[in-house]
Amino acid sequence: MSSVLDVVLSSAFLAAVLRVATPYLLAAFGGLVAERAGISNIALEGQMLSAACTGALVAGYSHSVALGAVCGVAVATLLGVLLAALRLELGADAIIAGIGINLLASGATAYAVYSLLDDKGGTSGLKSGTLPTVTLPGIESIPVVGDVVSGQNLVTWLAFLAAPFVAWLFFRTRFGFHLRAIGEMPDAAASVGIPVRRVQYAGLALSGALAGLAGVFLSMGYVSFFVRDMTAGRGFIALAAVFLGGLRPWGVFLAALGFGAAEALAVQLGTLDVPPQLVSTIPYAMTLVALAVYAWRRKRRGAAGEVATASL
Amino acid sequence: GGSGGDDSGAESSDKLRIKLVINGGLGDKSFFDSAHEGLKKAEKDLGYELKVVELGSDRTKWEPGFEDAASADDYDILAAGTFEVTDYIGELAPQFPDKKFWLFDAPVDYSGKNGTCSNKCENVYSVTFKQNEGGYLAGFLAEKLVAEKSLKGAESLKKVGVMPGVKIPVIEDFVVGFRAGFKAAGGKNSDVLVQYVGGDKPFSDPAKGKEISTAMYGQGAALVWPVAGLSGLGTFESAVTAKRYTFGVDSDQYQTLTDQAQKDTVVTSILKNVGTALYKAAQADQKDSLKYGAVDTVGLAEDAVGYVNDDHFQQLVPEKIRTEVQEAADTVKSGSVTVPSAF
Amino acid sequence: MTTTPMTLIETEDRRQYRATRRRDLAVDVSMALATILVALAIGFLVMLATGNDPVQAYEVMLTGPLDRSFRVGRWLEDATTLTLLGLSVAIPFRARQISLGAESQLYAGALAAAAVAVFLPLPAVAAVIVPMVAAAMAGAGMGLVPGTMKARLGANEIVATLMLNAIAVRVYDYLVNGPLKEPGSSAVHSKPIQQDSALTPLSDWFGIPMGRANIGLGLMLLTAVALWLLITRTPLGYRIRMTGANPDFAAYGGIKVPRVIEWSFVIGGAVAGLAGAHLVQGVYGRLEPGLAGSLAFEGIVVALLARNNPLVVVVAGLFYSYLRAGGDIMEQQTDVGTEIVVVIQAVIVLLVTAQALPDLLKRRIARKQVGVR
Amino acid sequence: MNEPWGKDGPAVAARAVTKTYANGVRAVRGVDLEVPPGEIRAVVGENGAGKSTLMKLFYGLEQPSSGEILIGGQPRTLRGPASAIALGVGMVHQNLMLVPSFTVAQNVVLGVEPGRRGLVDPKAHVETTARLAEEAGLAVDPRARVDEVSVGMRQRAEILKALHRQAKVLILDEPTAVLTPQETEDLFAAVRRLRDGGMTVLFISHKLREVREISDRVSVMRAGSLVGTVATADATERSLASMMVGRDLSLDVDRSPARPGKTTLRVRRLEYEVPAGQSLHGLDFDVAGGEIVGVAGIEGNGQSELAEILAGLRRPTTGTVHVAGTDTAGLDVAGHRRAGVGYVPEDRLHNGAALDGSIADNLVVDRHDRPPLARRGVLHTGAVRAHAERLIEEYAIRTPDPSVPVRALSGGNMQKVIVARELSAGPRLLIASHVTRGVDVGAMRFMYEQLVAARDAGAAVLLISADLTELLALSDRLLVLKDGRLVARFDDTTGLTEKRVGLYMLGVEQHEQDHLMAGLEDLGKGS
Ligand SMILES: Nc1ncnc2c1ncn2[C@@H]1O[C@H](COP(=O)(O)OP(=O)(O)OP(=O)(O)O)[C@@H](O)[C@H]1O
Ligand SMILES: Nc1ncnc2c1ncn2[C@@H]1O[C@H](COP(=O)(O)OP(=O)(O)OP(=O)(O)O)[C@@H](O)[C@H]1O
Ligand SMILES: [Mg+2]
Ligand SMILES: [Mg+2]
Repeated sequence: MSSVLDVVLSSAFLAAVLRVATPYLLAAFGGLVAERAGISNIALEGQMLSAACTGALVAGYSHSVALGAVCGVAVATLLGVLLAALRLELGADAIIAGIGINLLASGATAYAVYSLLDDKGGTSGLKSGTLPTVTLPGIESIPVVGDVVSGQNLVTWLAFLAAPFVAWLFFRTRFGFHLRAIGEMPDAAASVGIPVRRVQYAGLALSGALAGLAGVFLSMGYVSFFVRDMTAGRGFIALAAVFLGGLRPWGVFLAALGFGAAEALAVQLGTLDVPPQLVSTIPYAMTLVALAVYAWRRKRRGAAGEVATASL
Repeated sequence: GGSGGDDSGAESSDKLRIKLVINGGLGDKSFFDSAHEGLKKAEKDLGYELKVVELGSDRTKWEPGFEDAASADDYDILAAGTFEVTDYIGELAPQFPDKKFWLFDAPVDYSGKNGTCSNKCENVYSVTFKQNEGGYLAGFLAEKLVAEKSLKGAESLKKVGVMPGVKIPVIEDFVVGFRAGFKAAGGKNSDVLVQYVGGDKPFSDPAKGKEISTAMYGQGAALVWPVAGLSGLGTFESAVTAKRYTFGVDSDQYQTLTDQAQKDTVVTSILKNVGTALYKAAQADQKDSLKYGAVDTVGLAEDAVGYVNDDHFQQLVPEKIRTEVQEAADTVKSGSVTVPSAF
Repeated sequence: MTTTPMTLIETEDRRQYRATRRRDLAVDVSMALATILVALAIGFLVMLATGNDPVQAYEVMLTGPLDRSFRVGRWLEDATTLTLLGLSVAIPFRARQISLGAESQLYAGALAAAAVAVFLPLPAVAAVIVPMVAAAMAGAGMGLVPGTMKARLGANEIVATLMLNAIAVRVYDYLVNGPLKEPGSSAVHSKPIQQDSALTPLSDWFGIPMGRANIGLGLMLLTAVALWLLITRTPLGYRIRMTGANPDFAAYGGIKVPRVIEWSFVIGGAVAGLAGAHLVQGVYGRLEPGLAGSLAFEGIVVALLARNNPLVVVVAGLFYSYLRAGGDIMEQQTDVGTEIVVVIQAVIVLLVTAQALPDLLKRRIARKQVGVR
Repeated sequence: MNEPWGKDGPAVAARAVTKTYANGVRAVRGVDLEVPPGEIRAVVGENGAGKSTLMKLFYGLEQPSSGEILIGGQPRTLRGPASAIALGVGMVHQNLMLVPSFTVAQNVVLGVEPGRRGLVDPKAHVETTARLAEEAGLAVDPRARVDEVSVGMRQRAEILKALHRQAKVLILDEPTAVLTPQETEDLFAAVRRLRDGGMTVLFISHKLREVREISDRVSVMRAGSLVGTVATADATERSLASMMVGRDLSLDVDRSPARPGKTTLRVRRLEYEVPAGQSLHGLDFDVAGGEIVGVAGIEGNGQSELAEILAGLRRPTTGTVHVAGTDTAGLDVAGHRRAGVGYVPEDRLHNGAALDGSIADNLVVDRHDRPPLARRGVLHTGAVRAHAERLIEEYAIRTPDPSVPVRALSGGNMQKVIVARELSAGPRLLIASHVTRGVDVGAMRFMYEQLVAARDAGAAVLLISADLTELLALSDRLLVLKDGRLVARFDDTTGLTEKRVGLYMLGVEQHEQDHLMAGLEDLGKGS
């Protein structure tokens, strides 16, 4: 048991938590913004995947990591806009449209990589590089904290800045104010002349961009290449974090971080002699228990006013 | 679709047509890619015609996919791999007695007792690999390297790591062999860290592969051996960061990697020459010497399994250890040592 | 009192209303067909752009599944599982519970069906039925977990079901690779089920090869009809509909909303469990790793396409499976690659859900009819 | 911020405007209407006459199928509310358009927030709102969440919303439906002040007395068409009502004296503690079968809580409630309904109806599992439909078909659906909350008659209303609630004036405890 404690308190573990949590955080904030705008973004997975693929390809061919990252995020943003357009212009169900976009991303990325590189697996044959790491001067000398944060990727920093950013956006900006009003009561927003659709488009674009950043991190930060389907279900975990976090920025932050911590822990404990499939259930089981406890406590407190969720 | 191969050949009447049916996708950088390479070579050198069908990872599509592939009259030889498809081949071979079937990495049930192979599968050639022997050499080499402190920058470390994708017999066979080799070389079982990638995409989640490798290096592993397809690509990256070492798997990863820093971490690759075995089968078939109706089990002795002994290997590994590893390989080849198996 | 006499305007509205409803139905159906055509046209362009022969590809895709009896069988087998999964989520969807838990329920059902069908010797008829009942119960139990969490605690059902899926898939994987793996077998799967437990293949009935299609098809049709009756013709169905329409209203009317929510999950779970039983007893004859593929997820698409109407789910399931089968055949028989097939399927999914086109058309017609503009 | 208006001409006008909804309902038919600046114009008509639709056309929420909308003397194409707002049109909707989790202040400023460069300034929100409220004489708590304040305050917030946008035309769609008499007075004073400042006001109400009090002229709509516009001075309530329905209509309620029977509802020592909302303190009262007991009080003094406790939607903290001998305090809603409790809820949109459900489904929620609708676990859709057809007929619900979703009904018709359901159950105890809120004169009269008929059939009726006129006209006895306490009890309402009751509602006067408890039995075994 004490060895587990040692692991958890080690700076290597904490650094791993930050890394593992990065895509969850960004994608979860993407999901949060969309949910609050009144359109569930099930397409997080596909947006991440497209961004990861585009980022690695563009960076590989242009030899510019920055350009790759920008293009990756841009493609995911467009997919966010596409989801909004399908919902708002064609009246499609957001969930099916999201599933459709995920399918589209899976097929199109594989096709792009294959037709450009003649490789069905991914872009590992292409040198595309990674986004820079960030080290704040002086921070390294701080014990533990220094070890944990130094050398983390730029995107990891952005992921952690995303929480205050989204909170600020929601509660301090006019845009966020309108977005929340629309998500909760579109008729009320429309009746005061807020351009509901435009705000929803913007919200979904932002949602896609955040998911795109998460995807770019996977192929240009975590590792330096794209692999078919490399998002591996992270978009859905992020979606779970959105709801586990009660649709509130800091709640979502904690939930996504919790997923990161649980997965990092499962990785650290993975060498113990327990069937691997069972070890890998740990994050999910923990979430389920946390969800139940959280709901039970909220119910006991009798807090009313749960924010409306997606409708079918 | 009919990717791979030249479909344009109009006057292909006398060429034998091979159809490679993959219950998964190409691009795994190991198993299926290796088979594909071998058959492409056969197409080029031996004058076959090759068509590839990918069925994807959705298992509900495999059985109908094989049925479709077999009942179309656009092939002479149907090649497929893995244990998962033995029953499909066992069903289809008797239905198409004029066609030939090559099954790699698993045998059909030639006895015909379990409802398949009603014709005793006399038109099926199976080849299986003793990957445990490769694993044995990997384990043996790994223990020698840490015991002799010959890995630069990792002299103080005693542990080694293995990162399989999932716990299934074919993969587990590598691991069992590795443990046996490690022990045979004098190592302690507890110094072998084994951690599976698992999750939704165990063979294509390089981010998780990297995280796991990083954790194993963090726990004091001098080298990590990924047996997890594309997830293993993450291991080479983490080895560069951790300044430690790796083994490749299935194909010569020193050759397939493009980044020099990553190449430098690869001590050797444990080969499972699926492609070579299929190429040999193609050669034998042209000479009518391929043994249909029986399973061919190949391993170190047949050079179907082995390790890469190139310049880089010789640079990194002292002569003494190289000799010891070669001796260990010889004992296995000669049969004086039997490597335990996961099967 | 004295109701106000019906004014002329009201009788007129009534006739008009009926006519509008009939017309709307026609518009809905024809627009559904039109959107499919548009989707196929887009796919046509995609194939042209990627250098394939779209005409031949479509011919193969659209006629392929009916080409041989075996392929018809494969289509029906796939549609059976897919439709059951669509039905399983349609019920909680009707109560506006966004259950994405069909996957976990299916695996629970498959495990239960296999446990009985492999290990428990039973007399002939019972050998078929008992595993199915066990599967339905296991699926229902699996559904009850998120159902109760939602109904009694208010825990978000999307999270709960996604988490349960992840857990169930992994535990299932562990069991199939470990304790339930057939001893002595090199491949990973359980022992086969006993002969008596197998669902009779349709080949035995029709005397032609029908692949793995089996009488589970009939079971699926019965289930769909039963669920339709449940939703439209029983008090419980009424409660489910009202809970979905406005839970506060349902509660005000004396309906025990938490109980209804639990029931919707339990019924959905039972049906997903049956899908698991179908896979074990009809399709594979044993447990195999990952035996549902991506069907559980696609079941959601099917349910939503059908607007959660059980009878329409059957149609949507048959349609979607046809597309799946046709896509695979096209992939094999033409030069169109897997990736492009996936892209075309995605386009179809995206367009078929588009609602605005029929609505626009309806508005047009409505205007015309009243002689405006 | 406002776009230029023409020099003269009407402030708002419609020219041959017709509106047909997507479902084919033609709600407005060739309407020509002109409202000059600085006038208060009332628009009256039956439920479903098209008043709200016409207003939505002025506000850009719906677009006319044909015809022209003029604002500020010029024809305009209103693509959405934003264009209408820019032209200086403000609207307070019949169904309130507020974001529940936002504060009153946030709702007031939503869309035109004070603050710099895309940022919001919460303090400025509160200040702006407080200032506006002060100026207009509309009391609100700017910091309170909208879902936690009374309907009256929500209504006031809506008006502040329009004022905040500096509207030149203010559309008020049934603003007084939920207000107390005092609040209505204050609102009227505010509206007159606005009018005198040059504002044009379009005012919709079903309360003809208010219409006569506030408006300059009245336009009457019937079945989508405008049937006439008269100067208020020339109109009587009765003449307006006749114009609305197209025939003569008496507005008086004939009510024979009550013949109270045995006690049906017995409430003893009822205590209800809640952290948010109004608690109830030691309520004791009886309602006998065959009498209508009114509950007066300023909105938010415990009426809603009392109604929901009696209906089973809330559990009392202590105390007993008996309905016809059954102790219902511990029962759930279904138990209450089995005991014979019917309830017309205060907020029909919240829990009175499933808006997307059909009328037929909405009419059977309390009886869907009983014969004749359900037998042996089978719900007979034919019976459900027949049941709906019968009630639609009996209660004159204006709809082409029982399968129409309730959402497509006008407010008054929705209310009829609810009342039809509750009354047709033949309740022993009927709790009627704001039963005529937003319904037209014909329906109002009809509902009065239904309540009296239910009483005469032996039901105990507890009538909760913000409309004192209505309470005094209908109640055989009257109770007054203040701060969750019973403060007055009038066993005879003849000759009782609104003024007098108002004194008790405001807490100026109070009855003695002995008087309140007189004649109540079983006080000892209160718990
Ligand atoms: N969710 C619910 N809300 C309200 N009443 C309910 C609910 N569920 C059951 N009831 C009623 O409670 C009683 C007992 O319920 P139970 O489900 O055991 O009965 P049942 O015979 O199965 O009823 P049904 O045939 O209506 O399904 C019945 O009168 C039933 O109608
Ligand atoms: N969004 C809509 N879609 C279809 N029909 C509608 C819609 N809104 C209103 N209607 C119909 O249009 C007609 C006029 O409704 P409207 O709301 O304008 O009436 P109203 O005069 O405001 O009635 P009330 O006094 O009850 O508020 C009614 O028959 C109503 O059912
Ligand atoms: Mg029942
Ligand atoms: Mg109205």
